[in-house]
Amino acid sequence: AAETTLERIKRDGVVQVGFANEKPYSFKQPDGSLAGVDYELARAAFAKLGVPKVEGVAVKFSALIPGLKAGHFDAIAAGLFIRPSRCAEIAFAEPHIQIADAVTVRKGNPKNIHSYDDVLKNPDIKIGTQQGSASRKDFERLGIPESQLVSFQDFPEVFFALKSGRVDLTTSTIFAANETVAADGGTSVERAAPFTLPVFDGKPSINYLGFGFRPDDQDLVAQFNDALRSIKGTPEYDAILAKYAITAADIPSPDVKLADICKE
Amino acid sequence: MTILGIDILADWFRLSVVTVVLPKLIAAASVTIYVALLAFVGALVIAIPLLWAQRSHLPLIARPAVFLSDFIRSTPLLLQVYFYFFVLPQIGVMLPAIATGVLALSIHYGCYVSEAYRAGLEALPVGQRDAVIALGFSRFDAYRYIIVPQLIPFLIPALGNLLVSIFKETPLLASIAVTDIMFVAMQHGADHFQYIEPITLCGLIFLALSLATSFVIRVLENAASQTWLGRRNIRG
Amino acid sequence: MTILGIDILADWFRLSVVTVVLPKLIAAASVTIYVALLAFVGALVIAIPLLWAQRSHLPLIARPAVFLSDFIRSTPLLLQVYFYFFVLPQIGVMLPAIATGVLALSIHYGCYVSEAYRAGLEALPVGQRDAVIALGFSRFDAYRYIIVPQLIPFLIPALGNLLVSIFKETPLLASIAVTDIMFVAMQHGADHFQYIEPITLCGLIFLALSLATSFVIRVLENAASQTWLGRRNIRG
Amino acid sequence: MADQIASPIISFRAVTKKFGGTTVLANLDLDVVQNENLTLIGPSGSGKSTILRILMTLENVQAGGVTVDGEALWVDQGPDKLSQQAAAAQTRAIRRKVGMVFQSFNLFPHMSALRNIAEAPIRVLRLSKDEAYDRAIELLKLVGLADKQNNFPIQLSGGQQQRVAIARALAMRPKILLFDEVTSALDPETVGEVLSVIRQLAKKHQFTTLMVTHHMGLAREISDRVCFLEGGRIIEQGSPVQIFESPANNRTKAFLRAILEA
Amino acid sequence: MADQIASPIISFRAVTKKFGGTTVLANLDLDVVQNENLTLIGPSGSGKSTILRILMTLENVQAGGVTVDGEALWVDQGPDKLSQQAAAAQTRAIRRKVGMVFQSFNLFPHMSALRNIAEAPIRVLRLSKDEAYDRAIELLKLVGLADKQNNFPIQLSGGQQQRVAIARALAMRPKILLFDEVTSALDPETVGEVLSVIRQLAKKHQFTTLMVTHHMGLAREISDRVCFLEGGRIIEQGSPVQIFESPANNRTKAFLRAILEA
Ligand SMILES: Nc1ncnc2c1ncn2[C@@H]1O[C@H](COP(=O)(O)OP(=O)(O)OP(=O)(O)O)[C@@H](O)[C@H]1O
Ligand SMILES: Nc1ncnc2c1ncn2[C@@H]1O[C@H](COP(=O)(O)OP(=O)(O)OP(=O)(O)O)[C@@H](O)[C@H]1O
Ligand SMILES: [Mg+2]
Ligand SMILES: [Mg+2]
Repeated sequence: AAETTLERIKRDGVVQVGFANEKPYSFKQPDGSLAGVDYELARAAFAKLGVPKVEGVAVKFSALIPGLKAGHFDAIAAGLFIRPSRCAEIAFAEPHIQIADAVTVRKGNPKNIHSYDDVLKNPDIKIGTQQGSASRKDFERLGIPESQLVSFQDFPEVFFALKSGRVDLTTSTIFAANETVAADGGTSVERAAPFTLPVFDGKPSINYLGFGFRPDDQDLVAQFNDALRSIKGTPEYDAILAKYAITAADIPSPDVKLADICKE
Repeated sequence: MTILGIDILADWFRLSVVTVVLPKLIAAASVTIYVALLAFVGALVIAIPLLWAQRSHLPLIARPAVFLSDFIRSTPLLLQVYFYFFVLPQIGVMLPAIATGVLALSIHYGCYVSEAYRAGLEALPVGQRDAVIALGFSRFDAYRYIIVPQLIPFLIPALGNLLVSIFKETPLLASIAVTDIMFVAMQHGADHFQYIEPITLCGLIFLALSLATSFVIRVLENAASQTWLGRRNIRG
Repeated sequence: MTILGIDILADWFRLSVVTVVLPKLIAAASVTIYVALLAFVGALVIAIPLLWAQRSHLPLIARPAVFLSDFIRSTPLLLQVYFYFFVLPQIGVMLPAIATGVLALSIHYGCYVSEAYRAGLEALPVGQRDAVIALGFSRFDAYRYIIVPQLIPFLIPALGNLLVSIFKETPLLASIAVTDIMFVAMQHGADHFQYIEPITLCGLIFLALSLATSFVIRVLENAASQTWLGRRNIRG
Repeated sequence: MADQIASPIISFRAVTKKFGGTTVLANLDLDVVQNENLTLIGPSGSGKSTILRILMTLENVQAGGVTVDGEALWVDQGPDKLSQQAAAAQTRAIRRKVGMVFQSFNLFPHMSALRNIAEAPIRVLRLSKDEAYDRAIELLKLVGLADKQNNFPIQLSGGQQQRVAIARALAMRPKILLFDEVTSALDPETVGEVLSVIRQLAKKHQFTTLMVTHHMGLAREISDRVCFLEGGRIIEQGSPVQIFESPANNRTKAFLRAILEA
Repeated sequence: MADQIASPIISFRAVTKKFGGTTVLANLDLDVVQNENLTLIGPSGSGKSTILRILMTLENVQAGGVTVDGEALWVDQGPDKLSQQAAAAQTRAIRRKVGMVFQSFNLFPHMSALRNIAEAPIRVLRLSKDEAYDRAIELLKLVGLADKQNNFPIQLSGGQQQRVAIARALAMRPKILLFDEVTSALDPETVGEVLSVIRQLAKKHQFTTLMVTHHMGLAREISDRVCFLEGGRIIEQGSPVQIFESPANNRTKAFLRAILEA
């Protein structure tokens, strides 16, 4: 039989991961090296597997899953949310971080947006999204019409559109929202506060991040899960989380199972 | 998989996907066509004052016009699209995405159209100008009755090529969320993780568009030459 | 804000941002230049067998070559880039993003280069062909000593324009995450929430690239004409 | 035919014409009287076409004065001053008195022979269409092309095209007709057609003509006076017999020898 | 100059040449003997150039046979069968015996006068560069252009270009020289230069020449025989005196009248 991905990366000592250059998950630093919580956790876990070197392949967000399937890289370490539709396409590792959505608006919240009900009430409000992003499904369930959604191909364009007034709000993780507001220096955008997040099936919407693999590579996924579990709580692990201001509350409890998140 | 490769193809190019995607793409093609045709007309119009300015004897008019045209033709259309889309709103000009796209394409291709007009004027035998002056035509009559009618058959192929280019560059506007054919194809890909079928279908639709354009160009060329160029063959 | 508008400009176009972004963009420009030049050379090479196939007397060779070239020239480059990027791996060809981009540009522009070659051959006065036959040159010698040397000065402007087009289309490859100048500009925008400066600088860098290309083209044209075309002016 | 007592209908006075640095006409004096048939001969580049083009308002002059039919086209402003062109209205008026036939015909390719002739009378003289077309048909008969009125230029031979061009110039009823090597773009066999039309015109109608030609036979037959130009100057002039039989100037002799030998 | 007893160096036997549907040469028979100087005259389109181009292997034939210097270039395959061309090697061998000078010179624009002449001897005859350049310089002297050897074609006048073209053809040392209206692209004054070179050649050297020209003076002076072609047929032939003074055929008469009158 042909060599499996696991065998190959162990032999070569190198694994390639796709990333979308998004803070704080995986991103290129000014000196060209990679950083980010997903990248560094992946590196620690792969090191445990005996693969010392982790190389990054930068792709557009929307090309992460096709790129993995097309074989341009062996895993995704890009803060990808675990979603049922994605579970059908790729194999996820067990979730490693849980985060809530945050909503960013222009400074002063000129359209007075504090919930998605406000969006539904005012058809002038436009939401900026990323092609292929998970939140589109949520908007669909909330009944927000297509005409209020403006899709861009990449993350930079979404925030540019917010800044230039092309869209009125964007959703992202709390991390990304904080990063952006900090980068902006408080001149043009802010977190919408207060903002009532939607509740689906009685549960507030929580997003779980997971590393992605090709479905054929179940052996790799199993070993990666073991490795990730085994480094939990080590000083190295804590240092990585601390570096990106991730607290214990952001780590899913062991009861949260991939299989449940993947259920429709 | 079979030896004949038919099943490999069927695996890649799933009819079930095609039946879902194709109607969406065809609907989106109307946006592509609408944007491209509007932009083409815009370019034909913008090119006239631009050429006039470029050929002006006043350096204060000619120089900026020449520079502008060179600048626009030497920077990527994508960049210009971003500029109009994201920067114009900051000075208070908020055009819808489609209008922004049409504007960007019109200005970009207007610069090329003006070059085509210029080439046409330069290809006109100098003797025609001499004859027009010798016979005492006014400037306006000369353009209307002598020069423009001779330019049209010359311009048709060049303008046709520009129209094809406009069609080909319209997908760029997907990057500012104009829901053209390419946007819809990539959206479908992102939502359903099915890329090959929409991409391939897009290619076929573009081929069809371009064949249609070529056909129209040929018909127009024939029509133009019916009147005088093509009578060559009747020559006794 | 002042009446003179200088401050408005200073607000938008902050020197502090420029000093940070410009080095990054210039570094990224090397990727753009590298990709564009490789693709240009690729196109020059690919065009030769393509033209040969298109001009073949065997319909089995000529027809597919003509169709392929028409198809490629009438569909968007973006589409072709996606096609190579997503589809090639499925038949086991796994190229890195940059190589995919170079391949797509080479093939796309190879079709245009072959048209330029063809136009050059057609522009050659028929008398040259007569003279070559009458003097008994072999086919190879005729190309080497008579035809190609005459084509080069004719081709320089056309090929130069294609090179400029390649430069302009390289930013498309940002869509498959080739970290070229446009990709870096938008990324900087996302990271620092500063968009206008990087985009504007991108435009200026492209202008510089295109001016440099034009300059090289002019130098080459002069060099070519030094040998024979330009001696016109020495004529007694 | 020429009436040497009449005041000149065309007069060049000390005309200097330059293209960039090169002087093409040097202090040229030339008078043509009403109904005179003048032929200009001379080597290539001697300024023959330039003289015609100045009359046709296709070129400007730097110094000297040009008068056509008593009206100033260019006014001498004295030494070291550029000559001044007549006002636009007067230029237009003068242009109407002069018609020109070009070496390369310059027919409008997108119009039938008839429309080629009628277009300027309609647009410039503001004739009614009926009147203009009647006039055009008459002229086509005159040049022997009554049956070709619906042909486009591309459907006519070179000689036929040139005859249409002559008719087109005549349709404006000019007082002065300029011919610039009207046969040199034609192949030897078709030259005859055009020459016979010109001969006929010269015999039947009273025009003032200025002609540039290499056809010494024609020059001899129809012209009252021949001017030999070189380097923008008139080197020698006189009756055809005088110039062709016994040229005084050595350059004229050399030129004629070369032409006749070839 | 012609030796009527010698076997023909060129012979066309019942040659038919068509372009698409139109027959350009119709069952043509033509013999040229060694050292004969033959001139072809006739109206435009009569097939004069085609005859020369067939000899130069620039065109093929449909029926009939063509022999050059005893070797078959085209072999008649009998009625209703297409003629067959000689094998490539024999075609090449025959081509070396024939040189051609074109109406539009067809010099190589990117080479000096000298290289224009020397290039084919170097590449085709495989002469050494020294030998080829020596030969070229000698030929440039012959055509009176020794001082122009480094000029590019664009730096030469039309007459000079044509003389270089003649030298280029001679550099291959052909037995047969073809001239196709070699002066009709020249302006009248420079025609003389080229004619005098041809006259000199015809007098000094023993060539077989086939010439198409409208210069009846030249034809008269240097040719042994004149053929009048029309519609791809030889309508009349004879000595220059016979053809020009007392043509038998009415078409020949009309043609000559038109040419001489113009
Ligand atoms: N538009 C122009 N720009 C520059 N030089 C010109 C222009 N038109 C004519 N000349 C120059 O002016 C001179 C006289 O030209 P002109 O056409 O009057 O000569 P000509 O006697 O008619 O010659 P030919 O017999 O060749 O027609 C020539 O040296 C020519 O090169
Ligand atoms: N390549 C071609 N394709 C089609 N027809 C051609 C071609 N070459 C020549 N002919 C036709 O063949 C006929 C004879 O041509 P040829 O050139 O031999 O005439 P010619 O006697 O040399 O005329 P001219 O005096 O105009 O040069 C003409 O009717 C011409 O139109
Ligand atoms: Mg002239
Ligand atoms: Mg001929």
